[in-house]
Amino acid sequence: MTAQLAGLLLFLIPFAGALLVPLVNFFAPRVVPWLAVLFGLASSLIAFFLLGGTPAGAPITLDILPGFFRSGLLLDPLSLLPALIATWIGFLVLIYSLGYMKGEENLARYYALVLLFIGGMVGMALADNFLALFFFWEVMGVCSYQLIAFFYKDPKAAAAGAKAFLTTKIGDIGLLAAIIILAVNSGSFSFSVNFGAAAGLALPVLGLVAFGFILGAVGKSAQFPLHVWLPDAMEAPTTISALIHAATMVNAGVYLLARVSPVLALVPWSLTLVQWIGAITALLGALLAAFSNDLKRILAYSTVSQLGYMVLAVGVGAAFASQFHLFSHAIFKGLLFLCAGAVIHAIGTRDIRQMGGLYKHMPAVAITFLIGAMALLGLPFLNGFFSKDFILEEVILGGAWGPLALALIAAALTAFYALRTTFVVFWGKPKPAFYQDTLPRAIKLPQAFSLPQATHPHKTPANMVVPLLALALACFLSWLLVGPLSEAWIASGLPAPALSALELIRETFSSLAFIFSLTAIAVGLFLFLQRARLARYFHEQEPGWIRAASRGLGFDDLYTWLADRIRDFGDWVLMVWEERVMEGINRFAAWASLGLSRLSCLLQTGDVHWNLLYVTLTLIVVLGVVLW
Amino acid sequence: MSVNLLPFVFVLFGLGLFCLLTRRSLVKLLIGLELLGKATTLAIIWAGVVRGTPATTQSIALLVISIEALVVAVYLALVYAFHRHNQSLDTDDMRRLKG
Amino acid sequence: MMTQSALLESAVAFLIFGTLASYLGGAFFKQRERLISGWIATLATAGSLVYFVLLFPSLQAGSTQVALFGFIPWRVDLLGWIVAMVGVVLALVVNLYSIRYMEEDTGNSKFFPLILLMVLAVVGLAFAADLFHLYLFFELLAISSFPLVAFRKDEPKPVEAGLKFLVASATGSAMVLLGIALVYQGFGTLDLVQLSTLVVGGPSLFLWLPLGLFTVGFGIKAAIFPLHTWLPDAHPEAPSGISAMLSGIVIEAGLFALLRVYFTIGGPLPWPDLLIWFALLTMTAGNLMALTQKQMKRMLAYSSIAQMGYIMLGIGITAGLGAPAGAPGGLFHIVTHAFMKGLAFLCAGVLIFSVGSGQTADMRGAAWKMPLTAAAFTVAVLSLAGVPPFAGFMSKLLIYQSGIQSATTLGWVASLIAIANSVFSLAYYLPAVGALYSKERSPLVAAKAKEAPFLMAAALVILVALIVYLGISPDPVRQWAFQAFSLLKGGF
Amino acid sequence: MVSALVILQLLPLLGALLIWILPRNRIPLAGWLTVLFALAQFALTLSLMPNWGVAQLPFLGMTLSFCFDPLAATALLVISGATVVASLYALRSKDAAGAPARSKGFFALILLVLFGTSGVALARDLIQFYLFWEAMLIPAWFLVTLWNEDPAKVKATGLKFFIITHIGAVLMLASILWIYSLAGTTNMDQLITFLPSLPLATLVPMTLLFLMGFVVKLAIFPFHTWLPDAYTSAVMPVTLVLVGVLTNIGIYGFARFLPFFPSNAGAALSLPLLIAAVVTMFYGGIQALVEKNVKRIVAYSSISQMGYVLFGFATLTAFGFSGSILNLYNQAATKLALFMALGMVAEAAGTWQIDQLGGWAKRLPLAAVVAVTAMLSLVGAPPTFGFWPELLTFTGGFASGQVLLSVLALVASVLSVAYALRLIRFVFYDPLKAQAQGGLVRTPWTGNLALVACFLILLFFGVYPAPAYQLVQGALAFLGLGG
Repeated sequence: MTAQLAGLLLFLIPFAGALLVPLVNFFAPRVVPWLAVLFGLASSLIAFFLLGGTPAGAPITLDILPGFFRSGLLLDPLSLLPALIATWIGFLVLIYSLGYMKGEENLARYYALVLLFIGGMVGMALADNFLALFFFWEVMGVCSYQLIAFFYKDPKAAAAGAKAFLTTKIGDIGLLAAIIILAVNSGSFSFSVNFGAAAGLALPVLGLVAFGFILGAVGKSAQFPLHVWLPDAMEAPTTISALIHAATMVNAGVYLLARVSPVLALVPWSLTLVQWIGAITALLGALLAAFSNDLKRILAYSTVSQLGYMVLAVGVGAAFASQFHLFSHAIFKGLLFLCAGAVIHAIGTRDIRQMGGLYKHMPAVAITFLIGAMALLGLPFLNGFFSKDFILEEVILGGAWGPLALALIAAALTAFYALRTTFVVFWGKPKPAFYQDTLPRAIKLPQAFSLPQATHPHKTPANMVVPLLALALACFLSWLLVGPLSEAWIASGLPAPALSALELIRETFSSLAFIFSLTAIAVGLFLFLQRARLARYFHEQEPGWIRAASRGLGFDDLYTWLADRIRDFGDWVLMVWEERVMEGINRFAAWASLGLSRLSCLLQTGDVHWNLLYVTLTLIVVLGVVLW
Repeated sequence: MSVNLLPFVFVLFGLGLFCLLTRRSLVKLLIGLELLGKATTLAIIWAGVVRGTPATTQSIALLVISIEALVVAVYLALVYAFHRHNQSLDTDDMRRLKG
Repeated sequence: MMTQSALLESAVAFLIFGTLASYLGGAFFKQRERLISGWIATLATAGSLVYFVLLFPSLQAGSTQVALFGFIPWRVDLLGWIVAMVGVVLALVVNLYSIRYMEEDTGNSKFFPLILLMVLAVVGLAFAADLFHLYLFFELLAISSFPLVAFRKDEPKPVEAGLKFLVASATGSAMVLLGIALVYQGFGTLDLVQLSTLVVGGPSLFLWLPLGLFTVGFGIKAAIFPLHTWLPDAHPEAPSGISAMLSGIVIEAGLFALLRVYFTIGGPLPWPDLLIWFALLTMTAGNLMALTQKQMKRMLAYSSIAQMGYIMLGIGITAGLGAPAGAPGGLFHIVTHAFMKGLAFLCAGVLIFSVGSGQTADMRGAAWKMPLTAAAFTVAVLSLAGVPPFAGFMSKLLIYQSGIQSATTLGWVASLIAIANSVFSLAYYLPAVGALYSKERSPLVAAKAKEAPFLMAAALVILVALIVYLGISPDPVRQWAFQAFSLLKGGF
Repeated sequence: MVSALVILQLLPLLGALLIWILPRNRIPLAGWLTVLFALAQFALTLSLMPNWGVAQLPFLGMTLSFCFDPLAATALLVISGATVVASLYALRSKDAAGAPARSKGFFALILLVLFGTSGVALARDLIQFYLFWEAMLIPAWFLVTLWNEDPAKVKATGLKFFIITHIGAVLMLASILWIYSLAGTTNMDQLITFLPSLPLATLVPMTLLFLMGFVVKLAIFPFHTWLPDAYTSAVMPVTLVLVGVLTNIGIYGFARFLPFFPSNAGAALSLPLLIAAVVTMFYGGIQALVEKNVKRIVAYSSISQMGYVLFGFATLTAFGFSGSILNLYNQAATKLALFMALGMVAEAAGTWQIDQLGGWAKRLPLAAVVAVTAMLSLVGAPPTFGFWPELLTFTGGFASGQVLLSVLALVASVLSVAYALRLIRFVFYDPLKAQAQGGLVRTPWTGNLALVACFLILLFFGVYPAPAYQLVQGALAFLGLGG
């Protein structure tokens, strides 16, 4: 099998699955989940062919808009990494779903959309042109919308789905504009043509293009200030959260930035913008995560924060570092989400204040979660440690001191919330409300889980534990792949440092970043230890920003306010313009013509003398006209 | 010819119109119409005199007069019917149709 | 092959003897008065129609002088033929229709002969060679229509309408006659062809003054605003067949006479725009006043005024601005208007006949019980509003075209106003149709409405067919209209 | 060729006549005949496809001129396809009062509308074009006024519909007359060489007058007021005809006549039209965002979408044109699907008010799936058809150099996402309202078939638009715009 064919199959298989699942559902609904897993497996197996250094093969292309747009596959390490992450994590999520989603309604829709989601991500990554990239980019948007709103009877889910779609769409128009401007100037959508032609563009145009790309990435990767959709997306089934956070959607933005970094490099201010966006997002996400009490929301904000790091890395020109962190993050965040899913599945709430001492009931989950959290905060020798330090190092090298400061504060906060969450959930005191139905009504539970009358939380089914273990293992080992990864990058002519795993260790431990990040972890640990005092302080003083932070720093309020103003404006237009002015014109026309009609009918007096008077007057007028 | 009857024709015509405009009796309306008719008949005859073909115009005038008689006959029949409905000959009663 | 004069004499003889026979037949067989009178009149009209059709091939060359029965001076040309044909065809349809329609009236032995007399007058008018005969037939037309308007003399309203009609008409006739006297005094002849040669000599008071008098005098008959006031009273009160005749041919006769006079002795006009302004005023006023009418026939009467405006506009544009398409357009519109307004009135007649009320509101929902009539009415009013693919569109199109063809501001403005008026007229046509097709039915409709009887339906179908045919394929008639004007030299 | 084109033109009329002579109670048969005749026209168009050409036909003393080119074929495919869909849906649907929304005359009128629009699509002579353009209005008006759910306002609605669209038409007529007075012919083939010789000062108003007919038909702001009323108060099958046939023929008109006039006239009008298009996008979008009545929302969304169509044309680029012509297919399929799906909901729920709906995805899953797909197509999201026209439209916008307006148009697409999401959310998602309790609703299979057909079209062309795009390219080549 050639690489081209494998690449094609890689995303065609999920698509075929997405198509087949609803059809099979007509005949054999029971088979559907397994079928989906099978397709996921097939796709992730194909991925091994791509790793195996197969010959590239003849390019496979398709004329989509004949004469204007021909799409093909691009298989380089930059594009393969997100694709592989998508298929593998996707596969694990599918397995996990077997247990997690058991007994839900509309499973066919669920599995079809998950497969489509995976296919969309793979397609986006493997596209050799901007248009196909955008196409699949949008397919993912559609899938995320549908999957976030999967429990559509819950108004919060329905709203969250809509919000995700709308917010990312704002970014998408930027991306679309950028793509079209490039295409109009170069006559093609292909990456290679456009990167070549971009240098010839005027700076303002190029600035617009760069801004469009950044906007697109900001929307998709939930960067500041469009990060608001991601926390709300927690209304999705937890499996979907894992998929969005680890495998598909949010990675796309980072991938895009990495992909278009040649264009960004041409616009001086754009990289600075990207740095600051990344750093601010990293800090903001960490801060918000630190003040959240909803387990999934913490993880969501954490994703926002980690994506900030990746964006920051792109901003300092370290695409490789960003992709490396993307890889690590996908693994540990996937792990964290799946653990969180297991927890939520077991006890039926997402509020960490109602959790505690779960270690006794689900040790495997607790340990794997701990591993994930340690990777998140960057404990040495876990994958997160290497990749994050790599980024910090690149930031230092890039001389972006301002963003670096923000990133370090964020790192401290990361350590704090990672520790806090882990300990509160698994080792804290069990709360009395623990086993009771304290669930807010609005939160939709998986049907498989009915709140137990017994005093024990659910056991975690094996098909949910297996993916956890696999991912936990990967947290320890994945960084070892840095060697082959960087080799592949260099081999494909992409900018990457030549590193082997050993060199990575040496580099990391000898860098300034190592000291910085250790300090940050230490500060985080300190904060964690002082959390009781902090809590008391916050409780007593209630500083305003704390309340703001617990409400997402007011971004949601701002956007809601804006949306309301638009709606008010619409109401106003409807009331005033449509009802009064436009209808008014119609009514006035009717009124005026009727009035004129009545007036002119008054001329018709019915009196014969009047009739004769008109005749006489007309005669006088006509003769007058004639004679003069 | 020293006399010009045309101004007289116009005066007569004007009188007829004046009569039509101001008199509110159907019979007086008839008189107004007749005045118009006489003015035109006179004009026709005068035209023959001016053109030196009095025979032509007089024959025309005779025809016109007989046609007028027809019109008057229809008019009177209608006035008769009108009187039967309204017991009056006042044009003020002739305002059923308007607007 | 008969000679032209023989053909004409036969055609006219059919009408004259038809008049007599219809009257005598009706008078002798009182019990079957309506049927006998009606059928005789119908057959006479049909016979006359045959001879008129036979006349057509001989008209291509231009006009010929004919002394009808040896003493009536006629000039026969295509223009006159078209008008005469319209009169005869419409009369045929109306006769056919009235046989059934008049079943509740008495005195039908006078009704049908008067219609034939009317047709006779129209034919005479169409071919009259001199001004006096023009007047003579015009007066005959008027005299025959007075009793028809006031035919239902047992009711007060028709009598009132007849009186008003008569007073206005007589005033107008006096003006026309005065004008004729002045023309004679000025030129010493009344023959239209001779006049046209004399006029070239130089305009004078004896030309302009009569033209002014003709404009007003014929304008009264043609219901030019503001001389129209008799029309909305007279047309609705007449029996529907007569309304159709009045709106379809009688008022057009006024315009036709005006057209003859203008193109004979008009020469270069000192007031080229006068007719156009009158036309615009007329169509706007007619449409405006029609908008608030509650009675269907009164609404149609006002719409007739508006339509007169279109015809006049066509004539005015050619006479005043010199665009060649205008007057043929006007003539074509005379033809189409005769059919479509005739159809509209006949449909209104059927509705009144069957529903028993003239109020549009009382006819709500009638379409569900009388689909044919409602469909025919729809065709008629859409055609009147100038909506393709019906005849009215084609004739209006020529008139619009002429304004634009004239390449003057006034022409453009006039065309646009005319177009706007067409759109505006929909504002009363459509609700009338909408009322017929209304879901809820008025009590009268629910109680009484039934589809038109065969003869009436046949009359409607004939006219619908004509309208649709002229809409899809206007060409023979449109070509004739153009031809008629190209053959016009000094009025003939 | 001539006979084939005449058959193509006359098929719907034959169908209408056939239905007219059917006995009064054979309503299903009438419906099936409508489907059959429209389908026959569709098939005939397909089979004639590569044989492009112009045919003159003397008819009753005048010469009819038919032109069968890719653009005409596109329009014919769309309108006959839309008629098939609409009449399939109409076969079993009911109106708000629960009465069957159909009768013999109903189907005959649908075919008459198709007859008129086919004539518009095939005409190669301006007067002929105008004749059919107006002729299709009459049956449409009957459909709107006779099959109306809002008896209180039907008179005003009908008047508004007829008069406003008629105003557009007569403005077009004025332009035709103007052309005729200058050129002495209305045959388009002869005019193509004549028109460029006219001075710009004449051409610009002439072109604008001509295009007004289409502007009004597309309901571009501020000539849109007839559309929400007409769409909303008519019963669903009538709305489908309005949406699928009449609006699309307006799009066709733009495609046919904007390149017909010399390019300098178009260039002078480009900017005003672009601005009108953008205003329309925003206006329709904002209205759709706040409207309470589901049908009105879709009606306003249609206005907004027509803004995109106009935008594409007004860019005067090959991209913009191909986007807007592609929209012929897309708008038909999208709007029909959306209206039908919502119609099924409304039929089951008995209300059009958005705040009384909710949760219908549970009881009408097919309608929900199709509505979501159509909504995605409406907002131009892949993998649905709507993506491609939108892409090409915006490409046209940027290619024409109007960057600001193009960006504004892009921003307007966020607005369409907002209203579309609101619509789907409040109708299909959210907690089940009272009427939505209960099991699956059984919908007539004919309606389902129509829905699925639209759905498949949206998906297939969404993934692989090449066949449609190729036809569009052919059309562009015939229009002289190049591919």
